[in-house]
Amino acid sequence: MSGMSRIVKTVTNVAFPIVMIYGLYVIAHGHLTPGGGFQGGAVVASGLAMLLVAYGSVWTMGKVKEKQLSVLESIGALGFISLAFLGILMVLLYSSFQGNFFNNFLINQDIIPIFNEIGRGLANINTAGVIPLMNFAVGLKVIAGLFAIVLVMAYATRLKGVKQK
Amino acid sequence: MNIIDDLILHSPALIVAIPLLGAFLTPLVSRINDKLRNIFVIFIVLFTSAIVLLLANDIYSLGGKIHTYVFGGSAAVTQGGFAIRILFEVDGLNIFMALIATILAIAGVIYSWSFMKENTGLDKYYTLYLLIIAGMFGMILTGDMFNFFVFLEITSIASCALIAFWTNKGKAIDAGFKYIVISSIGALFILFAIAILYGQYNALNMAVLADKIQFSFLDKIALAVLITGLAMKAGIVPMHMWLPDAYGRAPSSVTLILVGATQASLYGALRMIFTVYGGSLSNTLNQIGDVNIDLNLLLGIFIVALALVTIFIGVLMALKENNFKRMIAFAAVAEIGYMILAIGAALTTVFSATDTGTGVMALKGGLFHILNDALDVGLLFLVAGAIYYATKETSLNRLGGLARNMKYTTIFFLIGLLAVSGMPPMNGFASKLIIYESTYQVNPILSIIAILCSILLLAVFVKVFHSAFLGPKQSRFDEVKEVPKSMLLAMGIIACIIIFIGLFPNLVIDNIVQPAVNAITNNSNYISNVIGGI
Amino acid sequence: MSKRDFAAVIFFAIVAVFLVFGALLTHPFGEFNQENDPEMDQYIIDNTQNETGADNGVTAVVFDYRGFDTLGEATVLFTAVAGVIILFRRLKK
Amino acid sequence: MIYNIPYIAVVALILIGLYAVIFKRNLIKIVIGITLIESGVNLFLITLAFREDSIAPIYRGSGSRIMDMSLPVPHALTLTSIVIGVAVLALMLSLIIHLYKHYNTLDASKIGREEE
Repeated sequence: MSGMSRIVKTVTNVAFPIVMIYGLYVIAHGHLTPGGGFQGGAVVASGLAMLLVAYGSVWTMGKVKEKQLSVLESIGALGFISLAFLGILMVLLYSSFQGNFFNNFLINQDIIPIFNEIGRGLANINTAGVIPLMNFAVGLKVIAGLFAIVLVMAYATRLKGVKQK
Repeated sequence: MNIIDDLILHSPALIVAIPLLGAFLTPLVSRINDKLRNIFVIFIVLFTSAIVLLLANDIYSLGGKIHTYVFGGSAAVTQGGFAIRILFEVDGLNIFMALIATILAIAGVIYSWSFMKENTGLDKYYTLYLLIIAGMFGMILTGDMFNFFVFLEITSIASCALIAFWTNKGKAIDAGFKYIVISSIGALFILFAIAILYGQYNALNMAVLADKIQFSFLDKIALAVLITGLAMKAGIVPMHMWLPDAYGRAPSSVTLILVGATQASLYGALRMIFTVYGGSLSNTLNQIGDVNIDLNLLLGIFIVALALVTIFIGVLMALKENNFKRMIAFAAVAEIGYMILAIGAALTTVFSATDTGTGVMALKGGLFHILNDALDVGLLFLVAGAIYYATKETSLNRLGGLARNMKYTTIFFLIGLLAVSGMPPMNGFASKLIIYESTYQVNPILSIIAILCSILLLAVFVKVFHSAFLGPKQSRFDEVKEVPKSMLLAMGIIACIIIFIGLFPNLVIDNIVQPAVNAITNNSNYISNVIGGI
Repeated sequence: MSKRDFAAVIFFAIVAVFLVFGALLTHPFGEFNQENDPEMDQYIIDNTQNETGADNGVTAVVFDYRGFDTLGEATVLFTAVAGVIILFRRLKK
Repeated sequence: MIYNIPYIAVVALILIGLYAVIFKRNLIKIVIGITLIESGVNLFLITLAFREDSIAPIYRGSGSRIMDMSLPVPHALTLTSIVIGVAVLALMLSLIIHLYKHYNTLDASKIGREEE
């Protein structure tokens, strides 16, 4: 059994879901309240880092490899950049409009009935066009990225030769 | 709607976004197949180059045109003369630097195919390589100060990871650490200056800043901090210590692209001095007591002094250096000195009313030398990498008699040698001649020192040529074979361009360098084109 | 050794003087007047709801007005992850 | 003058960081110095955003503005700058791990001096 003592693990088990939920809340409400993809992603990644500290890097590396995290991060980044590319491709949708890279193409239109409302200060999730989607993409990227950094560094500095009980 | 027109319209965004997309896709593609990944990366770079060429054609066909691209905006972006969104502003200077970056990127990617074959972690290597390319293009094309900082950081972080690529060598890691320390401090200085400017004028766009700038004392502080930061990144002498280490320890293919990244920082300095501050530098006289001090004269003299020290130290250190790649790196320091010598000489005269073309000529020489330096130094680094690949040897003392086994590499080294030391048939001569002429008109001593240092550089490289390629055949190197075709192809591309520019320098100066010089010297055109154009 | 230290002290002193002057000359904390009127930011505050639909002005700037910076920022993180993984890779195949 | 105290704090942070980078030999202290410079610059950006009697630039309730809002752009720039700082920090610490493995020391003057 690697990692820290049983007390730490129990507390981690209790706190971990709360941290997760809070981070995901911050990501999802990025366009309404303080926060966003980066901040929420950092919260979730710190929860995962807590798991890493409590259970040890060897155990965590057995569960998830940095290669998988890297692929996950690539997917997040791809989602973000393809949302930006869709801004150019919106010319196909509305022929009268001149789209640009990073155009917020979901707002001020009626063709796609998703995220197309304008915020009125009422905290409606269904507002702000591509911003919530970008928040999710960036959130995924930051979770995977920060956790990969912490995991790789922790695994590289693990104590070798010391027998882990 | 025509697809080519669309490509040209969106080209500034695509030039940066496509390498980024490629970088994000590379980890996924490399799960399939190694060869497919290499082909994919080369395809991405070639596609980007094609878009750069399209954009260049568009810019050069209309003299003085500035291609402005608004990110995310479809409606009006600047109302009352302030830019809310990020703009890319591509003029003659931007596209000139982009062409240099394109040549380096193509050669580097082709060279990597064989050169890096035996290493592990190649998927991340290619990811980072594409990221450096994207960062370089971003730095070059952007018209927004903060965006410049972001791409500067992308370039320096990716470069740092690749400098330390051979992690089993302590010195490579040390070089990477030095590089990241210096470059992150430089970048933070730049950010501080940007924040000062933002706090005063509430603008981040270069054209808007150039329009609004008052040249108060705070602006001068911002300029000083900005130039300090960019000089750290460009390897000008007091801050040059990272450069030989980083250039010398990185894999050769990475060094090639690092040359481009360094020059992108130099471009940043040019853009800040001549475009953002240009209008107010030109008519600023400072009174200290009874004496009027022309500020741009002062700045010019300061830069010329730095340049002379840079040339001197570069050449002297190259003379006594024993490691092949570090020696070329010191020669690269000296070459950077030549560029900023021309820029400083230009600053002393180009804004004064009595100028009779000296300043413009110096600028022409300096900009032309940026192109030539990238090619010459890049070719020499590639040759050094080829020798390392074939012999696994870096010290000059232990090399010898390689000309018999590596015929093509020897020829390429000869071309690079003649070019970097400014010998007549090559491109280095064409640009250095302009620099000598213009600095002679500013002050004869400058050009004499420059010529002397150039001759010393020739002596250095002739010594290397003699000790590494000629001389008695060594039995250790009997098994040495010519390097693989892809490396030869990369060196051949650069060598061909060097010879082409050497044979037809006027063609290049008239068509490519002159628009860049016009773009630098005419900053009111820049402002009116960007702000008025929307 | 001492020569190096001397140069470092001089560099440090010059930077210190520049920064202190910069701090003293920046506009007073929190005060805006005609000269440094924040028109760009005011435009964003006034139009963020209509143009981007977001209630949060900062997020609107991060993901819409200056979205390209955010792409760069995400790329920086991506670069760092790639860099850390490449530094701790296995050297032998 | 009293209203420039936040800027003086910024300069103090930057200078302390610069002092650590220039005069300290321990690699970890150099990294701490860089982080301090970065915090100083971030603090500078954030102080530029402040406007007297203002609230955060977020619309609540009725959706109409009742007070002045602080400037949103510096917040966004600071966010970007913080993330960049994290990236640089991660890379520097990984390099230090490697340097420690190679040389068994964190003294900058003893690193990278061996003969090849």
